[in-house]
Amino acid sequence: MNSFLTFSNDNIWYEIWPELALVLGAVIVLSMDLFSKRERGFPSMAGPFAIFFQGLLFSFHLFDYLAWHPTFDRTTFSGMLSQGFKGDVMRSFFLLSSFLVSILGHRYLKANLLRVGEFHHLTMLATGGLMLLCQSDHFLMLFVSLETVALCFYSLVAYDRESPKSLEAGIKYLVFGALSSSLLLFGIVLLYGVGANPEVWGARFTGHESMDPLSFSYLHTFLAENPDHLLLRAGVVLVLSGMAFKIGAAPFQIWVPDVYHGSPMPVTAFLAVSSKAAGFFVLLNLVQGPFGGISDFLLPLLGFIATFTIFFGNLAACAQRNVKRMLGLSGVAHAGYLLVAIMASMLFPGDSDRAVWVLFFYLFVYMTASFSVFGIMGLARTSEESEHDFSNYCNLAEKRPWMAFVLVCGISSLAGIPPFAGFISKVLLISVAYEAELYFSLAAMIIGVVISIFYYFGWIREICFKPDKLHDDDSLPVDPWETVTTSGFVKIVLISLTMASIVFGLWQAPFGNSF
Amino acid sequence: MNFDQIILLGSIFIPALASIVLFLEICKSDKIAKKIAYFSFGFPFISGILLFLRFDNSLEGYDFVVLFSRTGLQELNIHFHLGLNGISSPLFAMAGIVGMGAGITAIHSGVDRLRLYLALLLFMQSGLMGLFASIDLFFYYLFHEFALIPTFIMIGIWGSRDRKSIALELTIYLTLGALVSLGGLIALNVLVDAPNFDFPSLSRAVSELGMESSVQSNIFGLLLFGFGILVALFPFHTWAPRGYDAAPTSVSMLHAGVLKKFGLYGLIQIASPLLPDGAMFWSPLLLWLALGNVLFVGLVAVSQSNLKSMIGYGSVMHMGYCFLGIAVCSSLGAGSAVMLMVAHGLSVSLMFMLAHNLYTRTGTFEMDDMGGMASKTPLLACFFIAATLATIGLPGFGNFWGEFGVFLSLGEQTQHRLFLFLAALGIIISAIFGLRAVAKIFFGSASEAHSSRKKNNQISDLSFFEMIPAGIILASLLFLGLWPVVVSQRVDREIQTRFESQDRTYFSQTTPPCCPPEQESLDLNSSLPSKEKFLSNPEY
Amino acid sequence: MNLLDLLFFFFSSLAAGGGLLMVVSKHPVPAALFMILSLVGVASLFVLLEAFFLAILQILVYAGAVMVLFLFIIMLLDVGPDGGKASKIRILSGFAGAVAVGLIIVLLLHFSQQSGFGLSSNAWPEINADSFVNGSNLTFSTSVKNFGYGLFTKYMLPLQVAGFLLLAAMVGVIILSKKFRIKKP
Amino acid sequence: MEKIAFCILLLPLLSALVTLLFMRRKGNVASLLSVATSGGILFFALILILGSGVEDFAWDTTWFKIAEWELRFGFLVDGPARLLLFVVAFVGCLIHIFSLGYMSDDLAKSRYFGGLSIFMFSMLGITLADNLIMIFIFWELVGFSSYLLIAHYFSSKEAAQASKKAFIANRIGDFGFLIGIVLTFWTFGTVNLVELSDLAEFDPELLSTILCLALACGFIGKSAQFPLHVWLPDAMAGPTPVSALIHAATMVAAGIFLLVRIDFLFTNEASNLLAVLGASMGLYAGFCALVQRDIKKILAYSTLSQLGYMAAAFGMGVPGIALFHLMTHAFFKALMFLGSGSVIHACHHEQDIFNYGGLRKKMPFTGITFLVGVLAISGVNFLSGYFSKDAILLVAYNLNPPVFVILYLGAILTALYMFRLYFITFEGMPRSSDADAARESPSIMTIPLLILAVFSIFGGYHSLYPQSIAGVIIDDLEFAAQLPNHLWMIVLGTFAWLAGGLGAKYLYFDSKRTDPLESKAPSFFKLCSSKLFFDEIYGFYIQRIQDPFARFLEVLELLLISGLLVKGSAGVAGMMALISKACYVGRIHAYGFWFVVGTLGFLFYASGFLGN
Amino acid sequence: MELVTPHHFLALGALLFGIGFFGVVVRRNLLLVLMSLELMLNGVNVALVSFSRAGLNLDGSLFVFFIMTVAAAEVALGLALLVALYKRRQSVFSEDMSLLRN
Repeated sequence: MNSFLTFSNDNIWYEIWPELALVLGAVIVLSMDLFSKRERGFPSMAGPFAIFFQGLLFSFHLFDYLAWHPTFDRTTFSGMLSQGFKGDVMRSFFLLSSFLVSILGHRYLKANLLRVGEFHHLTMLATGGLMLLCQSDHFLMLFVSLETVALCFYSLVAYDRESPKSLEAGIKYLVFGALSSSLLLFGIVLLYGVGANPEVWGARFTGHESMDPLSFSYLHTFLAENPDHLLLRAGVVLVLSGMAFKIGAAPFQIWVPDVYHGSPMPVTAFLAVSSKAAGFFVLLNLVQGPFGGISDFLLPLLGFIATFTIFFGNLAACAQRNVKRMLGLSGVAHAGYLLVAIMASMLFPGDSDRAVWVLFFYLFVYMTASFSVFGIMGLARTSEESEHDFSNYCNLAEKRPWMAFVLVCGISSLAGIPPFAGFISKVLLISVAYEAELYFSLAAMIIGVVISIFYYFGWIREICFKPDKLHDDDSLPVDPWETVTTSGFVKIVLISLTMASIVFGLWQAPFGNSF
Repeated sequence: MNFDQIILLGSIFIPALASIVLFLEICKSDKIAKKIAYFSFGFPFISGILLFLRFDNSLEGYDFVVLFSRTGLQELNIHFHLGLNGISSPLFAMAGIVGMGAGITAIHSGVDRLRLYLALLLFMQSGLMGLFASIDLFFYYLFHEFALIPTFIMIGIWGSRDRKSIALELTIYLTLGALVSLGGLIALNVLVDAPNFDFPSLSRAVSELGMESSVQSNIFGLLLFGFGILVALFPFHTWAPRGYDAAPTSVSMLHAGVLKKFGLYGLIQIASPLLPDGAMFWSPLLLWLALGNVLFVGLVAVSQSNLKSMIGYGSVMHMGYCFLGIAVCSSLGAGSAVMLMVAHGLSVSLMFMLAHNLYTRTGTFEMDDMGGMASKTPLLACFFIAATLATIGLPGFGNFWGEFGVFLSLGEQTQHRLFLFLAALGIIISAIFGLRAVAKIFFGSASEAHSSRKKNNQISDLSFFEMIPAGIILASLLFLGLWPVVVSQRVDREIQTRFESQDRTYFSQTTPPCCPPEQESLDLNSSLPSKEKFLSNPEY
Repeated sequence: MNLLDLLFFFFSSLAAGGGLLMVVSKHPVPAALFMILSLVGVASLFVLLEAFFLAILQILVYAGAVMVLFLFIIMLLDVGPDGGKASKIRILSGFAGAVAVGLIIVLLLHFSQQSGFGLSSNAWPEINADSFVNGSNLTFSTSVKNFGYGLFTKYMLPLQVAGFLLLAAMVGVIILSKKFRIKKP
Repeated sequence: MEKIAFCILLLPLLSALVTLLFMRRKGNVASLLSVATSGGILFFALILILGSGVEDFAWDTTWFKIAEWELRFGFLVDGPARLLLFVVAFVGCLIHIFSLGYMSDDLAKSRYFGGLSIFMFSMLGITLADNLIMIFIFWELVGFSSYLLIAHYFSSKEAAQASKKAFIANRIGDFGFLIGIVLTFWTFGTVNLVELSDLAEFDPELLSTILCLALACGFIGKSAQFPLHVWLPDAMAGPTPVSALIHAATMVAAGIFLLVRIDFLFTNEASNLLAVLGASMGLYAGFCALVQRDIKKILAYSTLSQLGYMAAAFGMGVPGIALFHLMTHAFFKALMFLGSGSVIHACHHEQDIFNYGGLRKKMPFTGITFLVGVLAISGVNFLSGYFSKDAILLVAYNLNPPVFVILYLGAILTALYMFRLYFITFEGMPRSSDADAARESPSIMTIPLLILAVFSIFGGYHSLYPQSIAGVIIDDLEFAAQLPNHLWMIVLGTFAWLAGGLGAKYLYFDSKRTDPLESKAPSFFKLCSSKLFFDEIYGFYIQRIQDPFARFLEVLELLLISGLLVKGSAGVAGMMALISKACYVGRIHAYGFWFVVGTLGFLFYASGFLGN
Repeated sequence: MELVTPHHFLALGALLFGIGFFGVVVRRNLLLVLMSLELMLNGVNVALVSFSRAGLNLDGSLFVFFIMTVAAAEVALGLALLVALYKRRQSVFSEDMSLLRN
């Protein structure tokens, strides 16, 4: 039994203190809500505490891991986790995004009279899961943390239980999430089965007895030795399909607009940013880790997925009038662009770091832009929360100039228009793709960006330009912007997000040495 | 940092700053806003001319160089690198002049939300100045986009009929062009991997690398069609007349006059000299497309009855000459294209301005509804005729040199003579539509619609603030026409070094122009071509 | 073919047949019962594979808890059979689904067949009760103790995460089900 | 020397700029300034002509340079240049003075005189230029100033149309000229006239008919020769002094001047073609002139005819005689135009000759000087026209008999229509109240008439001219003098003008308000009036071919490029968008199929069936 | 077991997985959809345990433990969602859940 002791000694809990702290915070938030005296009109402190706590944690994490003590690659928890600088960057990313979700959520919950504590609790749990997910080095760990995140998201999507749309989105997300995790699991099982019994399945490998067949490192060498093994290939593509669901890549993108449409605005943002980013990071881990040996097999498939995703996302978004659906589909298109970066990282001569950093930068930019867009959208008081039509934004620029400014900057950044950071990220992406000689995907990307101008600019047009004629029909919709009030804090956050996307569009020095 | 560098930076950043100040509505009164706008349009104007005059022609390459290397993209070899050379300094000055004209027109145009209008226009101006001052290709592109974005917004807000759909069409079209050319630039950056992403280091690296011609032609193709869409090359030109038709005047002026030169500038400054084999590869196709610009679009311009679209089509037509100059792949062609770009920028913006002035008087752009304006507005007529004649390439105005040079360059090779013949038909076509417009608008007697309108409000001649910008631009055109050597010597020097390799390639393929054996007996001061080429070419 | 093989075929047909009947039965209650049948079949297969603990878990968790929950909900909501007539589109889509899924199964079987079918000489090696750990690898064991050791040492972190997963599920269920006193003004 | 040349060139430019910039509302000052300028030009021109002697003078400096194309701004003052310089400066000065009177009651005097100054600048530029591109530049500029001046009465539709027509016709000619210049540049490597002549002499192989015909297009456009002659009669819509200066004496003659300048480039075929072309123009224009009612149009057609004579002379290889005729023609045609101007001025802008009559008695001075012009152009012995025209006829008789026949018929016609003009206008009785009320013009208008009349009489005596001008003429005249059949030519020439004059006397003297020819030979009259349908053909081309074609292209653009290419791709994208939108039916089982299909596809890919 | 090999277990797993998949795609009743999802997971479990046994590797069996946990949690949440939906729409059929569409 001493051998179990070595496993036990490998569990150094200190190394995941941010996750632990986050989970602790989540529990505190839940209990604060439990013991608050709401019936006496005393407002719950759970929201402000969650925001403050996550902000603190983020800044602490940012400085501790990225500035002062960058982590070097190491594997802990008996091979469950592998930590490194890139993982730390992603952890900071998730913390920041969760912080922003909490801010958006705070407002949203107050406006819709929903439970506060549980929302922040689930957000924080999900973030903890995401942070572990992007560090996992083992399929079991990957599965468990993925499911934790997924379960949190199922609840969050259906959070507004008064709204049938929210519930419907929840059930859709749940069904397809479960379906895709089954696919993922089947893939993992195939990999495991062949990896654990190479001789039964006619695969070449000898030293398997002492290696964990679920760990990434084992599978990397194993797959590299058996690139033509059909069951392994089937396992790989099934795992890939599970990840494709997460990032919303074709043909597993179909759930995206419906779920985005129905879920509460902050959750949509959370889904669009964190969940997708996690999917990409895991995919990156996979293609560089276990699937690193069979990239020749994966690349055509990924190329096809990327192209199809770009076209489908952009074209379907063109036909949308509902802004949330449109953003969902544009997110699909962005997933396609990012897949090109993933492919580039597989192809990169020498080291793949540049492509990875481009991916990170793109995700970061996507986050700033998405949150500013969703933030403004969350402010609108539409008759029904999920129904954001283009027409709601008619002539916003004159009604609420600063909101229009933030929104337009966000959209432009998403569209990749200079001087916003979205442009630089696209430039970097194109340059990386060119270096990796992915000409076909590059062409698809360029065409996709051009198509995307149609709907992004269509929205900007709605915001900035005066209507040709005023509504002459009697059923004049209620102006969703009339009664909007914003706290200074939200304003500051949104403006600083906008500033970030402008500043990083013009000056990338903080990232400079990474590209 | 010396005086020149400061005003170079100032000419880019003062409009940008002013734009931000106006945009944030720091000043609440239109009066102060106008003063700010005057200053910040005036600064690039003066500094453009000043820098043009102070340009050290004896210097090889760039003058007034400013370099900031820590932009964050230094790992991609991208630095903030500004400076002017012989090709860019006249264009820089032209941008300043046209900007001044557009600015004054805008300030006195009396649009609603004037401050926003001025802010966007100033932003555009900043981008335009930066575009021509950038040595680094990335920032060159970035500044172009800076200038492009306000175009869309301004068309959308202040445009005329169909503004929304036109703004959208324009955006998609130009984004396509911009992205394709961006792809080309990135390809160049990646393939060459020079220490800097600017012209001199790229050309140095290319000459060391010796790019394969198939690679060259691929990249050149990207750049050609990307830039071509931005410059309205023949089958991709339909956005231009529609866009100019819808855009507010100042935007039309700046876009048609200056911004559209971006692509040509890119082709002349970057694509052709760096990728001579690529240029050769695409040359036959480009010749036909450019001919399409000249003849097809020219004839379409003939059938226009709307003044503004006629000017739009006309400007697209003349872009064809620039493309022809580029397509012949010689320094003469390219240099003439530069001359034509400068002059065309001035003349077409003048045309748009005057069309706007006509519109404020008659309330229409339909030429059939005007007539006999010359008796009421002699000064406007005078300016308009001058501008028209400048556009159609009358000597005495700058355009002539460019057009004639292009024709001359087309004549160099026997296989281009057919194009010479067809392209020269353009001078007749442009005369037809230009003079028809003049005759319809200014000559004859007033049309019924017009005279009934005239009864209601008295039509006045150009006011002082309308005359000043027109006068400035016209004076520059005349200066360029009467004393071209000031510009041409700058262009010449730069273009010769750029196109050295192309001239040589071409020359080795064709028979030399006749050269009598006893050259000494002749007066060699005159323009005997190719003497230097004989010396420089080892095959002879 | 010995007894175990026969049992395998029996239980596997139980599992598969139960599953199939579950999928095709019109009314949800028999479906749930068929599902239980299938789950029991699977549990029996676990026994055949000497994974006794998992077999018990299968019965307890699935058949005992999950399916009871299902039945409970079916009763609670009083769900009837699928309504409406079998329209052409439904039949067509059912057929298409069957064909597509059948293709998936066939493909998987094909893969399985392609990869060394018949090399089964040592398919079920003897369990060595003495070795627990082999490198970073846990050795298969029938004992619950080793199972527990594995969970609480090597898989400590996933186990804790699974705990929070259950917490999240619980919170989710609560917010979906509990009536709150917040009233909309 | 170059300073004087610069003075000549820049003086009118300066005057034009000053006028246009500062004197838009001070017409009188502007007119005086302009006249003073023309005086200055004449002064400097005389200095240049007399001062340089017979030596050619050349000077240049860099004007423009890109790559191989170095354009030098240079002067070449040689024989032809001096001759034209004299004509331009002299006739120009007189016409300026005449304009003072003619335009005295015009409202836009400053525009008029500004235009004249621009014209003088451009015309002098052509005269002095030392290379083809410079000539081309000023060539276009004279076209521009002609455009401006024709459009002086812009509110009339005719003037608007005529100015446009003139410019475009000139542009068509310039199109050929331009191509010719480009070909010259690349064939010879230079466009400098001196170098060109050296090279052409050195290597005759370089000459080609196409090249020189392309260059001759410039001449055809500017001198309004076939087939671009249609603009000149219409150009009479401008003020009469302008017609005198630009469309009779100088600008149209610049075409001949150009030919003379590049005559070394011409091959025999090209020369012969030009000779035939010119001769037939001489005849054709004569017939046209015969039936015109507008006094200025008659003169315009006669100008065309005389230009044809010059072209014929050039084509027959005697450019000196062409220049000689250019000069004499400048005198008497300017005289007649100014005379007609005086008449028009007196008759309140009535231009129909059948509304005149008996004006010799009303305005005797004008009448007599006009008669001098008529006699001179008809080739009455020992007047200026006699010398130049008969020299051409003589050469033609000896060298090219067919051309001679045409030219001789033209000569008879010339006398006929000129006398017709004279008789109908000045003899008989006044046929309208305007004519009845006409009075002699002021002396500021008659003095130029007088001077021109003197030159029309004595201009043919080349020995009277200083050697620096006459030098260029003399060679060819001496060549002509050595030709046989001299006496026979004198007889034929005399017969020609006598026949014409008597015919006119018989037909037109004291006629009524209708053209007697119309009633006597209606079909002939109709044929002549139709001008061989050139205007109709061009009109047909423009209205039925060019404009519909342009519209067709516009439609093509809308359909193909804007429609198919742009809208089409947008439509395809839109359709795809709708299709992908239709995927979102909102049902779980429908979405499930995506998963099934996706999984199947992935597995298929993994199976390698798809070929990897 | 002599005749039966891991292949058979994999085949059975694939069959159960496929049947479940089929159920997810064709069944309108969301309760049955959830059950089908469970069936898919069971297919996975069967294969996993057999591989674990064949490879003498406990990790697979431990994985099954986690899968069961997750499945139970998912079902619980799914049923809660269904109940909440049923309260609002009086139906558990997927045709009635198509508010979110174009």
